[in-house]
Amino acid sequence: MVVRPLRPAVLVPDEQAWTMAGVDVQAAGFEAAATPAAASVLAGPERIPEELASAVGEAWELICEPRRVEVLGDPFAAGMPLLEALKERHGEHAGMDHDEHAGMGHDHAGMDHGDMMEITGEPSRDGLVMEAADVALGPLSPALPTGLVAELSLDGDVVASCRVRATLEARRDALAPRAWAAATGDLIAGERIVAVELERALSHAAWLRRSAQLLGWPLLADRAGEAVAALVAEAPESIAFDAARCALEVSRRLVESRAFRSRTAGRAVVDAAGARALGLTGPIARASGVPEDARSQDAAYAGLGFEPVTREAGDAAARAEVRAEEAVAAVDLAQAALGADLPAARRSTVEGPRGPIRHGTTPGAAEAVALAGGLVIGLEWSAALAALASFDLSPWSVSAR
Amino acid sequence: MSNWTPFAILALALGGAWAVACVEQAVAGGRVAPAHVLRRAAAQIDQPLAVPAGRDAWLYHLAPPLLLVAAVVALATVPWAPGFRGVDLSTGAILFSAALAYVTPSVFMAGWGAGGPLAVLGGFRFIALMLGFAMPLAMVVTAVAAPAESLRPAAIVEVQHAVPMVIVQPFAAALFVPAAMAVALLAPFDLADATTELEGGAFSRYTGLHAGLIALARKILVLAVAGMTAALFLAGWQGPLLPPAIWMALKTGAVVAGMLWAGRRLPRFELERLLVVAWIVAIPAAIGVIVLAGLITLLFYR
Amino acid sequence: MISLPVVLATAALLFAVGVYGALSQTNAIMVIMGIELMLGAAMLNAVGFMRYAWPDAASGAFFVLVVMTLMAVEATVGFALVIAAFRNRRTAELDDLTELRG
Amino acid sequence: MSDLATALVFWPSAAIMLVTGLYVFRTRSMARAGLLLLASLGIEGLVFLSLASEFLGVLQLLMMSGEMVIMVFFMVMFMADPGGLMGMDMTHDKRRSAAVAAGVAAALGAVAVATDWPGTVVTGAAPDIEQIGFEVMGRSMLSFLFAGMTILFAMVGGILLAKHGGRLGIPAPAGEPRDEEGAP
Repeated sequence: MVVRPLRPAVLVPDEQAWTMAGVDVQAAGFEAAATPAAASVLAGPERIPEELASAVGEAWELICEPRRVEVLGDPFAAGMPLLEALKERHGEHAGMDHDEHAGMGHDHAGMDHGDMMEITGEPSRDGLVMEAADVALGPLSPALPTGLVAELSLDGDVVASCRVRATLEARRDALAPRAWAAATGDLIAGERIVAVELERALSHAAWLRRSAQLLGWPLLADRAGEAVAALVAEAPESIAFDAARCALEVSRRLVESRAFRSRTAGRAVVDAAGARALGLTGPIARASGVPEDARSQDAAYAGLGFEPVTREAGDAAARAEVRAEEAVAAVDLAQAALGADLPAARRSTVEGPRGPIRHGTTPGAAEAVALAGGLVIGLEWSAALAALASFDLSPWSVSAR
Repeated sequence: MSNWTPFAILALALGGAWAVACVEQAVAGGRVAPAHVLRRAAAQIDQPLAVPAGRDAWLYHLAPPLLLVAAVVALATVPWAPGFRGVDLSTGAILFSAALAYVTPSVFMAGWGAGGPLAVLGGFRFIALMLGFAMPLAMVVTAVAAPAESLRPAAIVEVQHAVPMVIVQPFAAALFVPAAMAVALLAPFDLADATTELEGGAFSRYTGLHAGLIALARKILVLAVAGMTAALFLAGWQGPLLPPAIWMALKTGAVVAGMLWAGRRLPRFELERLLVVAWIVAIPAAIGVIVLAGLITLLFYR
Repeated sequence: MISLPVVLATAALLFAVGVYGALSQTNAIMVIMGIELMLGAAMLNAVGFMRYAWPDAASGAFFVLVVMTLMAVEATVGFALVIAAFRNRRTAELDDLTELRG
Repeated sequence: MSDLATALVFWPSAAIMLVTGLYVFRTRSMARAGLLLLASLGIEGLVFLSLASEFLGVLQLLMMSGEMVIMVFFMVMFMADPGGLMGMDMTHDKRRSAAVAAGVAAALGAVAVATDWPGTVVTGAAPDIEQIGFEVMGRSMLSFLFAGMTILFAMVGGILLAKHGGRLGIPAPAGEPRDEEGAP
């Protein structure tokens, strides 16, 4: 049976969100297309949040005939049905003329807007004043998690200013569904640890694969993909723990290799004082030397021999190393917790992949989104995107419940 | 250069591009679907042409044909077999460099014509990259021609009957292969059209026939570059047992597979570090290679 | 049949286009382009003579190579001047660069 | 190349060369101007090929593509409206320069056509690479050394001029530009 190679498709949401929802996009035969123009399929969920409706509609128009919609699953579990969003979008467009607007990248031709005439602004690194080009990476950009919008202005290829916004309203964090379920407390102690740890390993592996694709490193992307394939399984018993561990171990060695470090070391540095001041949590805080981890107070974890993973540098490389090491440790913890019978400790806060989950929200997530934009200024375009990805920002802005 | 040569070159270009596509699939995922390549190419060609959002429809529409012409001319100079030496010019090696030099304007035209800031950024990145790599590419070709005392590629192949040039001048090969991969927009150097990072970069706005032409031109470019590497450094069609054409096909296939494998193995280079290496290491080394070539020619080949 | 006067006339036309370009443009870089065209015309002359007047002497090629290096030199120094002017005056328009005061 | 082949290649490429050369200065978009110049001088390489100096033609094709791409690079960097959308007229007194150009063309054309050039009959083949090589390394070795040195001096001079802070390393005057009104 000839297995057909992957077809480029517009993925709504991005591959990481699909993985967390338990759907392996590559097994379904799709890969993320660079732009909607290069895709022929829109792989979407059954229901999409209203905030994404217009962007999905614009992307749908940019896909050329013969195009079709492929519904893979329902990660958002809320919002308006996808097919209805596309149809209604089509109807509303019947009247007005179709303006050529790349909704996907939103990047309008920034070079030729009004203030072209006088070249102002501060001189760039080599002392030459050039005009800035504005780039808006839209909610469906392959470089960012779906739902995250970044407005950057480029001076040549160096980022002059950057603002990041999370546009999706939090009902249920699609990027960590099992951690949310565990936080709301309908799992007993042993199962809760297995579910949360597998969730963390899967989230970090999927993040590693997206960062590897962003850095253009197919070797690391394949290893991380193997770890994801091993971890995506219905019942925790049927997971191939050793396959996942060895793939994650190889990924960790690659993350600590010189090639990866040379692209991420010293970029977007968050020092310990800054992390504490802003109240950052999760891997971002632990990478800058703040050893704060909700699992360290939990007696069950102490029984399994857990100690938090921390780094001092606080740069993109440190964050990647923390996540890679945590992923390997999570697989060991999950395998240990599966066997052992744990004391039924009282329910303490759950440590999700991006930080502790207290009464429905991850404190520090919104501050990380606000902080990330500012730290990327002065970096070259590809370094800026890699540094932005190192924060593993969640596109879910937490609405006051 | 019989009057059948042009048709042979065109047939070789189309067949070779299809073969390179299959090798790419094999190196990427191990799942080779030769028929699928043709079906997807056909589906791609009958998509409607996109209207360029940029400022310059002329450049936008001229870029794919220019890239295709540059690739085919580069392929035409490669000597494949004693009977079929491509365009057998006495300045074939320089014509090869000249053809590759026209890839840069076509990528810039594609980026500038497309209009979005990321496409223009992709075009400029490629110009910066090529300015750094143009010197090693051109100088190494002349350095390899020194022992053969002729710029005719077939003569360069024949002078390697005793020992392939990669053993005589390893530095020249070490400079030529990265520069050749950069010109052919291959993986570790794909700064101009990084899919996730620049959203497709310079070629992101093309659909339909344009996209088909560009994909075809890039595959022919890979074939031409690999063929010339095999001809200049691996003694081309010369080999003990098999007929010459088979040897050349094997060597070219090996070079294509090697380049694509390196693309999967190495992360994409950062432009700033790459340019520092290109200007500070590659260009002086290229001059050194020419001096070395002169010495080797005087000592061993005269 | 192409003879020497035909080639020289073509070169003269190209030279005239270069003169028009160099005189009519306000931007320094466009003037440099005009000069490049003039030098191209000079090369065409040299090749014309090489083919028709002294076909066996290889010294004609020498002229063409020297003019080619001259083109590179002219472009290099021209751009350096434009960068220096742009760095101080933020403009490369020749009309604004008329004064020499610091 | 036979006469017919020479004519077949010469006339169209000469025509295209002149037309693209003229349009370099009539187009609004600067990127297009650079690439038109590339086309013009590149096709001049084809004219050289048609005049049977194969080495020079191919060399011209190679050299021009690199040079013009740098030209486009600089143009887009240094011109206020590289896209050519503002419709700015970047020219001055076109009429007079056109008149001067026409005068120059007429004068040179007259010289070209009027004088009777020696030996218009083509004898042997044009000198191939080997002869040019020996010529460059033999009789004209000295001149080529000077040409090489000139390029070296131009490179060093160019870098010094373009360096931040100019030749003597003095930082640019206080950074803010002095435009026409002289207001800081």
